[in-house]
Amino acid sequence: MSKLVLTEEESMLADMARGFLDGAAPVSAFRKMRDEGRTHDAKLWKQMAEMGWAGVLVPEDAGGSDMGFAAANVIAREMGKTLVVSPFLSTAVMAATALRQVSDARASDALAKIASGDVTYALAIDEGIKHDPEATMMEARADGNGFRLTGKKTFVVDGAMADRLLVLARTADGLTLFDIPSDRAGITRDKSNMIDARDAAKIDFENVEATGEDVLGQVHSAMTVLRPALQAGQAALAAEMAGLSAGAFEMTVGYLKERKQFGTEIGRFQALQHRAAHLWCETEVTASAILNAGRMLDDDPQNAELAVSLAKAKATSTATLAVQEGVQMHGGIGMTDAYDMGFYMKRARVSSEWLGDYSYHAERVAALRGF
Amino acid sequence: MSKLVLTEEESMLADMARGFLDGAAPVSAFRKMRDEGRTHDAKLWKQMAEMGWAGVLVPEDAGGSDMGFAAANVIAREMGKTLVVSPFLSTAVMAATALRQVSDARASDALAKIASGDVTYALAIDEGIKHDPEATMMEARADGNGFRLTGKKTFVVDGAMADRLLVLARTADGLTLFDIPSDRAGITRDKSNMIDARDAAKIDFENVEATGEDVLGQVHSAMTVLRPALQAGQAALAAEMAGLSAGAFEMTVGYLKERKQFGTEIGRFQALQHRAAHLWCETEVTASAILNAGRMLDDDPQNAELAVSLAKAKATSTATLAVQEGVQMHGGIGMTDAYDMGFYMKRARVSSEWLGDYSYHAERVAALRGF
Amino acid sequence: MAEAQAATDFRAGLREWLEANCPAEMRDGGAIENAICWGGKDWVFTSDAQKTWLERCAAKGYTVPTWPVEYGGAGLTREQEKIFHEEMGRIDARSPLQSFGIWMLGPALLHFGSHDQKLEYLPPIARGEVRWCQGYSEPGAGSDLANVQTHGADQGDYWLVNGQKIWTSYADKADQIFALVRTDRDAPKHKGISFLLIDMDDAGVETRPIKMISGISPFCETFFTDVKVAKDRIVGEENRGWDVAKYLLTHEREMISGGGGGLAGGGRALGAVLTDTLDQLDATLRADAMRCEIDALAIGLTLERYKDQAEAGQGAGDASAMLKYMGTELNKQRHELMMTAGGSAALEWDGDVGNRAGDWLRTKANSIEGGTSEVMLSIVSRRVLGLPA
Amino acid sequence: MAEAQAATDFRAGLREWLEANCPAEMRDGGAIENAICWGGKDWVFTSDAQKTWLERCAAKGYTVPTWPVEYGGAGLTREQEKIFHEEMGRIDARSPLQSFGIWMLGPALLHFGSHDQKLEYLPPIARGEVRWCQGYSEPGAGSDLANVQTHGADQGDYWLVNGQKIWTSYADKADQIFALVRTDRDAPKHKGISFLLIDMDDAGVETRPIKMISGISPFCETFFTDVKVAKDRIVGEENRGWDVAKYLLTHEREMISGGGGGLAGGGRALGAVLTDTLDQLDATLRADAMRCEIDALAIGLTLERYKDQAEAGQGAGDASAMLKYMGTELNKQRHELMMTAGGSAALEWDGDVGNRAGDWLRTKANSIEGGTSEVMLSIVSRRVLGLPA
Repeated sequence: MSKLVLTEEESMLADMARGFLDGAAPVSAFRKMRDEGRTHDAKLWKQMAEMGWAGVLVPEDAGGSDMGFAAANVIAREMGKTLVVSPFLSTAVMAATALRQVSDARASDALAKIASGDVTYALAIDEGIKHDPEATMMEARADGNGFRLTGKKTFVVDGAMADRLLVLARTADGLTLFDIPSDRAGITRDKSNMIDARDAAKIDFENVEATGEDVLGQVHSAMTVLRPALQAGQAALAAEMAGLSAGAFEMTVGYLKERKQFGTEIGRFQALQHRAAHLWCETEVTASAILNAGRMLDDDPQNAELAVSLAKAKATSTATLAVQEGVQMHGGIGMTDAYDMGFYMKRARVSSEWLGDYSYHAERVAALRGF
Repeated sequence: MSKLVLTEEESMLADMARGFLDGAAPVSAFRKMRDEGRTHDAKLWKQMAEMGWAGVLVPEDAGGSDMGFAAANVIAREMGKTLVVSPFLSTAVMAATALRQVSDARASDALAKIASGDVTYALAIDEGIKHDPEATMMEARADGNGFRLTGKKTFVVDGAMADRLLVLARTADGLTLFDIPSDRAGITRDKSNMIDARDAAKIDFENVEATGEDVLGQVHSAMTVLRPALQAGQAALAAEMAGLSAGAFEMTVGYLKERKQFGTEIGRFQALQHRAAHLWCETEVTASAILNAGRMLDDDPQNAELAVSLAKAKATSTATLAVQEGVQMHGGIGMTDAYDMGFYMKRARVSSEWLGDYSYHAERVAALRGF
Repeated sequence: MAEAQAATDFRAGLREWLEANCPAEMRDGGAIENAICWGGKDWVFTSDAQKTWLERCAAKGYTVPTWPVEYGGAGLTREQEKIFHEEMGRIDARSPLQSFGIWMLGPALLHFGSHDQKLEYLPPIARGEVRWCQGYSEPGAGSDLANVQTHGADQGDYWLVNGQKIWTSYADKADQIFALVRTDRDAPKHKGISFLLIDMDDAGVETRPIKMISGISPFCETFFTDVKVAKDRIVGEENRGWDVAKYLLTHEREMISGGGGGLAGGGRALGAVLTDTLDQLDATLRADAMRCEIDALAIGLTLERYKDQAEAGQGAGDASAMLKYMGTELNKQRHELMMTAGGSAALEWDGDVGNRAGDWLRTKANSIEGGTSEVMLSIVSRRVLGLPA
Repeated sequence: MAEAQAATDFRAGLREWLEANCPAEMRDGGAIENAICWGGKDWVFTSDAQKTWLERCAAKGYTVPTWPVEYGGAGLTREQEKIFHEEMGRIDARSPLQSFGIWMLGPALLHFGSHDQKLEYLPPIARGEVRWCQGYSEPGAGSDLANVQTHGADQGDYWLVNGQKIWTSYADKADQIFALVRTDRDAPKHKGISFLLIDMDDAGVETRPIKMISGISPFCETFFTDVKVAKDRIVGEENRGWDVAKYLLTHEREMISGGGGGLAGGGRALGAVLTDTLDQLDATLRADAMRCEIDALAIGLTLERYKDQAEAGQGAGDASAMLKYMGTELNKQRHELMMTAGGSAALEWDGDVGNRAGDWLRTKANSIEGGTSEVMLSIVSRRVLGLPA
């Protein structure tokens, strides 16, 4: 098992990412997008692709940089710090991981397009208000040599803008994953007005045609392909949340040092000091869980589930605490839209929910630990 | 509904109780009993009987003072403050309440003996490690005109010293409550070595004879008699725990004001101030829940269950916090046997468990509130 | 027994009146924000029923049931007030009127105002004709409320007021503002403040809404530039405004803590609300919901207990700080759980579960406005526990 | 690849050695307190196997696997140490020896001691021949550890030590004590302390056990009356003992945080332990157990991470304060849940579930000894976050 310490390459990657994002995508860039109602910055994504981020999990022979899951987490964490909006998680992490499970020419081709930044994906998995792939009801009815998809998906993150969709549907003997363009006849996308001002959609499928070619992996065996993708996504999302926590925390500690009340810096008040210190401790142990998840996905993916659920659960509780303390310690100003702290709180809430909330992953940890 | 404020009589009762207990049963008296291995102070109980405490729930025509449940809670709270050991809860609150549900000469006679302090009771209810009367397995086999009791009871509080036992057993069509002397043939009492240094026992029943006369209330209908008794006990125990919290809290705040570290009173450290203040807030809302439980038992006993479980649940969480903070804020000295804080912690743990723990009552609250 | 009979009679009479006078449309509890009738001269009633209900209640004094009759109230005792709320709850009647005038200025005037001031200001509040807002906080002052910079220069007949207030709730919709103004710059911080009443229509008063993270703007910034405030527009004595402010803060804290009916009122259990969207609560959510429910009930009972104590002449002292702290922290927790139960549906502005996210974000201000949780704990620490400052 | 092969070879050799040398009776994990072998000249082995196991390990340096071979260790690398613990865990082998000499004095000597001191003191520790205890705290000093009053008067060849220590763990069973003694009363608080080594058999040393709330006496008070301590019995420089103490505190904190194997070791999940006594966990207990399990895993990984960082030359800085705080608070929570799951059986001293109550009460000292949780948070606040003191 690799060591729980950033490699030199990973540290360099983090520094480079930070340097790039501080220039190209600070929080002010997010604010601008939010104000303008945009949820995608094509130019930024193209730059990320050029740096190898879009292809972080794409094999080198398909044009990727193939840096691995721990590296993907490093990038996601830096993005989280300044609330960077991009198709990174849906496309570069999850869709790429799913496609990598399949070794055919079509998948290779798709991976190449991901790496070059020429195609974006969204995962159309959930139908209810909570993450639960196994509960999929959407039907893929056999029809000639292919299928007809009918049903509704909700909380499809990046779903309004994505070029392609990975759609989970129920076939005769199980679940099947389809890889189809999002403009196929019968698909209606309804953009959701999300509190984090990012792309998500409700998507309606009305007798949508899918051929055998559109099946990703084997029919009735979606989870073989989807599970690794979800795990990769959950780990990277945890990393993004850790970055988000760090970003919010940095703002908060800065404010504690600078803001004066009753004639002194509020950072001198011991009650606030201890709460800030406790929060820092939580961020530290969370960092370990996330690093471990990346290592397990790279080294022993078959047994990574515990590590991944641990990371997502812990990242969720820590991010929740970080933004709550962030708002409270800022006082009134933290509640205003003109200040950035609210963005962190709203993004923390959405990412807590996406791909399984605290309880979902805590129950996974419990099950895997034998209770 | 009576008001949620102590009446003048109740305030006077509290003052009198405090005055009496500070003289007759301060914490040092408990320490002496613990050191000597005693769990009962007959002289003290006789004095309490003379003040009307043993008969607090006994009708006046049976020689009681009949002050009601809220008054019983007032006495229990004052006892809790200085960790007073007495048969008050088992005998004066629970057994008396059970006996009061039955209007026959034998019950009247028993109540009179309770009021005069001439008989003590213990409730032999539980068989497993958690409170659960409905799970009773102990058999009372019909035998001629009477029954034969065989089985084991555990955590029988006051069970090693009590003169009589209220025993819950399973009969053909339900549960039946028996009122029998604790020295009846076939009963073996095994004193438990409790962490709170009080009386509790495991009791073995081997083919113990019980006549129809020994049945309290109706055969197969134990709960009609037992439920009011348990509720009264749970409320009074919650009150005792509130007193215990207050006692521990008073020690702790006193220590914060007096103890110096790093050149100043530790009570100046804001982190400790805020934790102490939070704890006080918890004790305040707990007090309301307990007062409410007393009022409901007096005014509308049929609908008191929510109030009682609320009181016991809240008293449990508050007492737990009070003793944890008490030990931590005292530092090393609070961990020594020579200091009293540990007594509060151990008693808090036993009373948390007795008659249903936090979860037990929280689940009752949830069920009664419709979820 | 006579007392009990009087209560029974009062209840019967009230029930009859409510049956006859409360419009059917007003019997929906009105728990949602935009069902509230705030009153004021610019108020637009959302329905005829809302207007009728306000007028009928105002005529009986039921908008401010415990205020004296001569000032527009119904003069109810504490016992009668309880019955009033029970009977209103029984038919799920909306509150006819809510306002900062009722919650805050009214109590301040009843305590500190002259008879003439009470006659002048209270009845219009009770009738919903004048809407008030409060001007306490200033930019940068934060929790240090006595750090008032807004200045009132004594000009003989009037004060010339200049300065800026922030977090003035609904100032953009209010007719009048009660504000803390420094009228003596040389006195110690707490001794040079006066409690002034200012007309929002006066020349030199400007107000601007502040957009909050919840997307709405319940608060404003309010600017005073050479505003003339007549010398009789003061509550309490000159330079003794801090006493009024402290008194009012107590009321504000009780209100925010849930005294306005949110928590203590016989609302549905949180756990039951959560199952509106989730079939089953998992262990974590169920455990949290039980804890919140227990706390909500205990805090609600504490509010009742303090009211009973107050009636019995036992002051609750600094307990309002406790209620404010416990109530607002609980409310934040409740909304966190509501968000969790709402899942992805709660992540949209105005999605399938309404404005759940907006309500959730709004609660984050609860533990800041009217004194932060930290200030509340410090008050308890010092004034109740006597710990050294 | 050569590195990987070397690791594989090491593992194979070790496994073979363990199979051949670890007595069957020593393969029970030994998680219970009285299975620990503490060593020392008065030590009475609980079994022949315990003695054999200690001797065999000591001969290989496996009582202190990472110490240099010349000082009694096995000179293992971090990688090898990991493998060592994995292989020990695989056969559930007991630790052959635990002691304050291994955890604390050893690291201090390795860092601050002279070569001669290392040769003199370390091998007896490694062989379990000398048992050490620590003398840091003094009555009344509490968290203010540098508030050392025990005085060492310079008498030329020796210091004449007078004073009193408290919380000296197992001082009644130890052969030697390492103690903080004030050797310069005129210097600033932290600058006049020396780190002295004192023989418990010396004239003038007395010790008395302190009974704790758990009923046991792991701690003592220790008194020094005119005790002569030779000038070479010092670690580090005269009056620079605080540097040694600070360094050691870090080790102590890591140890208390669970570095001793409690948390990080592949122990059973808390939730599974709870179901030993309860058929089913209710919602509250299950939720709490999951939270504890998540925290335990994350803290355990953090311990690993810091060790890996240290090996990579990245200092963890003041992170030991974090580990100490998180680990001990978690441990207290775990034992609270163990008590809840144990129900009435856990309320007896030595009842059906063993000494669960004693263990629970013992954990309450975790967040006090070796620096309170409050001190740990203040260290993080100041040194890591840079908040003003």
